[in-house]
Amino acid sequence: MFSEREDESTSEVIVMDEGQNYTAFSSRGLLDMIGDLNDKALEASRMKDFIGVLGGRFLNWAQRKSLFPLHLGIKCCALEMAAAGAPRFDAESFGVVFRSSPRQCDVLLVNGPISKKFADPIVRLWEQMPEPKWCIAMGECAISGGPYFQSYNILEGVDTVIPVDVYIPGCPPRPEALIDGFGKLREKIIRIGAVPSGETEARGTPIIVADD
Amino acid sequence: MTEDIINMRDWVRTAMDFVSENTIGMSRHWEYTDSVAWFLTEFMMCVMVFGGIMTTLLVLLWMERKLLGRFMDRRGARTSLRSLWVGENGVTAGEWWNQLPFGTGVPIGMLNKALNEIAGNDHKLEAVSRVQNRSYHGVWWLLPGFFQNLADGMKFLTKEHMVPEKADRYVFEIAPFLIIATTVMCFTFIPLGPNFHSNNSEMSILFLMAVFSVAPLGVFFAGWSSNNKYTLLGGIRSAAQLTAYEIPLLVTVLSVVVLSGSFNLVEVIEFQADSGVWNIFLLPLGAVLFIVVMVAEVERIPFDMPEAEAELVEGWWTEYGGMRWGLMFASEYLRTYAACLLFAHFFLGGWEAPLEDTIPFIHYIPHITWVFLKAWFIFIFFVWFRAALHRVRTDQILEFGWRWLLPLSLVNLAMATVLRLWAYDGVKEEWPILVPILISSISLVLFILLSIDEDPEALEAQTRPFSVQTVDVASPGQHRK
Amino acid sequence: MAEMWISMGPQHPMTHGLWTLKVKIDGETVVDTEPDLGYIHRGVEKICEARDFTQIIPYCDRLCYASANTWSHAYIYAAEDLLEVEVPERAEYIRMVAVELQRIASHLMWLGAYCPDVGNLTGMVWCLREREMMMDLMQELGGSRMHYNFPRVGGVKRDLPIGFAMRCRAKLKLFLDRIQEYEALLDESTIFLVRTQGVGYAKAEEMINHGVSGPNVRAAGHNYDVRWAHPYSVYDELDWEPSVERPSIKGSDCYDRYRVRVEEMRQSALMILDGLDKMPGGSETYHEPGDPAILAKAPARAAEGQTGHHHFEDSRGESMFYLAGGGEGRGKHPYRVSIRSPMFITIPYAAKCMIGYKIADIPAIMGSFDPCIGETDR
Amino acid sequence: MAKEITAEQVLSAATELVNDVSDFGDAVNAEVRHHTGGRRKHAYVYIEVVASEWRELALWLKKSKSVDYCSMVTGIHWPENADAAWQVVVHLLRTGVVNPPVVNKRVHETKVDVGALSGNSVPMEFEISMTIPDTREPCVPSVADIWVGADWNEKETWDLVGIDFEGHVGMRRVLLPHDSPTGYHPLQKQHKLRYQEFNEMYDDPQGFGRKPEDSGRVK
Repeated sequence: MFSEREDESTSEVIVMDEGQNYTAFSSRGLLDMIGDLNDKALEASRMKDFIGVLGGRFLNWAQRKSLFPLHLGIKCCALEMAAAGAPRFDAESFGVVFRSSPRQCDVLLVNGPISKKFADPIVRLWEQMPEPKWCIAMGECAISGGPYFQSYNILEGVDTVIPVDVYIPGCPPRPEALIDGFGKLREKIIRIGAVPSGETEARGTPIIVADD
Repeated sequence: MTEDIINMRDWVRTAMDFVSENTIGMSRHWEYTDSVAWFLTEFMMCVMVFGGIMTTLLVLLWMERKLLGRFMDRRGARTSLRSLWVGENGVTAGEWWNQLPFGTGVPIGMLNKALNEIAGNDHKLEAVSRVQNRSYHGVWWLLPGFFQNLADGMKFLTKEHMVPEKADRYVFEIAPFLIIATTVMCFTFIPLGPNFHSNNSEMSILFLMAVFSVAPLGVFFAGWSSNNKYTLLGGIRSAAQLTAYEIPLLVTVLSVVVLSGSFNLVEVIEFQADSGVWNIFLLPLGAVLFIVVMVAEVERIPFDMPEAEAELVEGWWTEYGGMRWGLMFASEYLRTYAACLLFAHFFLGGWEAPLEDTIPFIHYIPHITWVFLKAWFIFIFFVWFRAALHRVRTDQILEFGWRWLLPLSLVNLAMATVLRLWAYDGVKEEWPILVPILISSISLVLFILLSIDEDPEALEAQTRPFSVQTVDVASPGQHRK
Repeated sequence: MAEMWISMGPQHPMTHGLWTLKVKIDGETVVDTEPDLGYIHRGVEKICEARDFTQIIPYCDRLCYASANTWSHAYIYAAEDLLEVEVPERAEYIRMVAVELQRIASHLMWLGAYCPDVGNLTGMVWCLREREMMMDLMQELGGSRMHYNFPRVGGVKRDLPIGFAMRCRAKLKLFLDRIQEYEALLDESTIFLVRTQGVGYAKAEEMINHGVSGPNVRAAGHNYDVRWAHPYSVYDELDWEPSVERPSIKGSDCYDRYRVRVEEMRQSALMILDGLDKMPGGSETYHEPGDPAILAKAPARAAEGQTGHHHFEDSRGESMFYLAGGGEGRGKHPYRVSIRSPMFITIPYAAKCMIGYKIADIPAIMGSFDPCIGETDR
Repeated sequence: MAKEITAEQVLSAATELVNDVSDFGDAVNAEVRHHTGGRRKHAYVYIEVVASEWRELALWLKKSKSVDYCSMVTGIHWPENADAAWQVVVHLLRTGVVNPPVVNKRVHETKVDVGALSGNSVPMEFEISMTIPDTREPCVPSVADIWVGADWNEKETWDLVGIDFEGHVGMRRVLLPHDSPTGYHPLQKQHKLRYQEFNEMYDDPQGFGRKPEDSGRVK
């Protein structure tokens, strides 16, 4: 009796959590119906390991192979971002496709100084992006304020408002550096997988390109 | 019926007969044997047709990426499945196959090691390709860039599902499924081969067109329910544009029906095969009209006003993300695919091989090959338009639809009627060979003449031939209307 | 449909940068507009008051990310007016080469950003492809890829590298052929003509009255150019004519503004080819950095109460620096640096210019004025 | 044809213009100044005007001297000397741009013959300077209705320097955030830059300890 109740409660909790974040169908009833049955069946056999490992690997591969950055041009680095999509440095061949709507993006590419006026909109853009999402700070201005660190209107880096995963130093960094930054982000995704951006300690320390 | 070495429907029917006789036929419900077998056959055929379409959809997406890249002097997508076992920049996921229970991962590990030998990061082909800046790394049979779309689709599955707070939640959730469901229903009546169709009914073209024009309703739902001004404008634009272009589409399809004398898609193709002439040589104007109208129907450049990236951020699907956006994305390309297949069936003789009667042994090639090849060939034109053309304005697109496409489609219908009534040889049931030659040559000459639209006098005077907007006073704030 | 306000931006494909255009629409027609700037205001004018005259150059590079050299040169001429410096002839030629290369690159970036505004991605990618060539050439001069920090008070940082002239000639000749590709892609396309002709009418006199200058005025049919009206460099020794477009009767539309920029790219390329031939000392010789042939001796301090200003033909219009030097004991730093940005004045005019047209014309009209927000917000 | 304006043309036009300015009396005193850098030391007109007289002078320049282009409005804060604590420098240009002539319904673009320019048609630079004694709210008359180009320049001058322009409609912040505190104009000299003295930089070179000034304001 007692143990059964525990099982039900735990399974329900798991299902609700899953249904909130990572699934194609958010219809709660379907999950509730399937959830318990699935769990028991999977616990019985060791299919859970198969699904966990194989599906985890494939989904991880998919997540790191198609990173859609937000089409957001702030300052000089935006032109290097555009040059990265140009024939010489073909960013699309690495699965980097720029989308204009934050709902359809995975990566927020902050390429410029964050002024006091833009602090609220960029936080809003970040919150409009669905999990799992990543943030790349491109250029000195986005990292630390850069040459404008003394200014009265510039925040000292975008990491004062949103958590950053990869720093790409340079003023502006070359497109090769940008592509390398995406590569570093892929390595990070291989290591830690799709961790929601809220769990900062699970996200680990940010990577600095060309720091090794 | 043309004979095909892939006689899929009969094979499935025999298999299902065997199954049902050995299951139902044994039981005391033996009188349902035939109906069960029929049901199973239809179900299996639907599954196979839809599976074939979905798998080859990846080819379509791949073609778009690669061709667009080539037009733009880029390389296009280059991701290969190799990155599954070779990690990023040497960082691999560890030997994850050892985590699989019962030692079932051992063959996977051996396969990975073998593939690393063949196409790993340290393979000489890989190194040579990197040095030569080749468009693919490693070996060709890994289809570089082909699996990029697979990765995108799988990523959409893992994205969080967001519904805006002020959105109309139920309509917002229903719209994508309305679009994708109606799009999939189109393929019920599109045959992939003489014996490879899920349903062969009379009036199949009527049903096809009816279902094909339901998806715009879902588009309007999506745009309205997102409670966003951009999406609302996109939805309204798509409603206006698709109503303007439905009528020329139907009239053009009607001309094909008149020419072939049947509302059944299979019979239309059979008529082209029997009468010996593809419809494109009899109705070149109809073919042009059909492809232009279809570009507008599937909302691609130059007629992609509903998702005009420049002014409306992402158009009517701005607020959609995650799997629902992935479904809409897939349905866009499925509609394009349906358009290409319909063009192949209506005008390019469907599954009939080119010069099938003259070239020997060509009928040993399964006919499904020709269907797909023709459809992909038409898709090349879609990508070409997207790479070469600009986006037209809303008023211009409506003006074009009502003032040019509708009269032209009526002219085309009249041509089809005249041809069918006077030129078609009903006794031998084939076209006199002079008719297609005359029509094709005349229309070719007309096309060449019309494509020379240089106006030297206007160029010299630098007048503005295309000033569609009249402005009275040119001072800021003054010129309204 | 009722009238409603749409806020385009700060993140929007139409705004080539970071600003907001509030549009009041009635159905598909634009009824009223209101620009809102200042999203990347960095206070450069305040920071420059704490820098000396050489330290200011990188900030001027970063004023406009699309044309760095023109802005640093605009500052340099003002600083030389302040510090009373004579510049050697060869340095002037090298500056001319750098500025015109940057003008080509900037116009290429404009065309590349303008093609997706009217719905074509191919033109953007092609323009960025040619822009890479120009950036390689300027990279040989300045050493960096985008922000060159090239000029110095009294000259330039470096002489032309050995073989630069040969590479420059070859690439410019290739570029002159590539321009015909763009014209084949854009001018031959009826849809492009339909989209750009007859929208965004603007007349010359009212543009001047609104403070708009540069290519936008030349597109309206008057060849006013700071390079001959307030001459500052070796343009008198080159054979060139400011490219002027013949507008329609109602004024210049987006098509004129596109044509005049393409003509300017051609003009600048020919100008560089001419300047490389006429360069004193020959374009193949190389002087060490600091050689008096390319860098004159310049004082580091400004006299008391001295001011300097200079009007400069930027790739977007007439840009200007006003430096108030001196102040007690701080002659090393300018007391006040004031920057005249052409786009800061042009954007409100362009926003007013699109009233009465359709929503789809907003990117076409705003893009045709070539907005650059880095210089606008400063 | 002459490629560009010669120094003689500019000098003659400038001297003639300066003589005409003398009608205004001692409220306005003009002089011909010369650029001191570059290859050509061209002349330009420097006018010192009392703020109250500025508007008539502007109208006169617009009407009778066809000065059609306001380039820049600059405000400077001199807290040291009390009698001229605020200075407004206005840069004007005479471009001579006219609409292209229409001959029998054909537009013909105008290509200026530079050598033939003289008098009021010579392109000319003007630098007009006016000073205000030390006050809390400095104010000068606005010329935004004479040259529309001065509109946003004056907005920016009030936004950054804090010099108000009377008669200017719709004065608002253009570069600073709209919710900036009233009376905060960063280019006034009492406002220092962040880390103006670099001590705290040296105390904490990596900058781990410091917070942005506005850590509370933004998320």
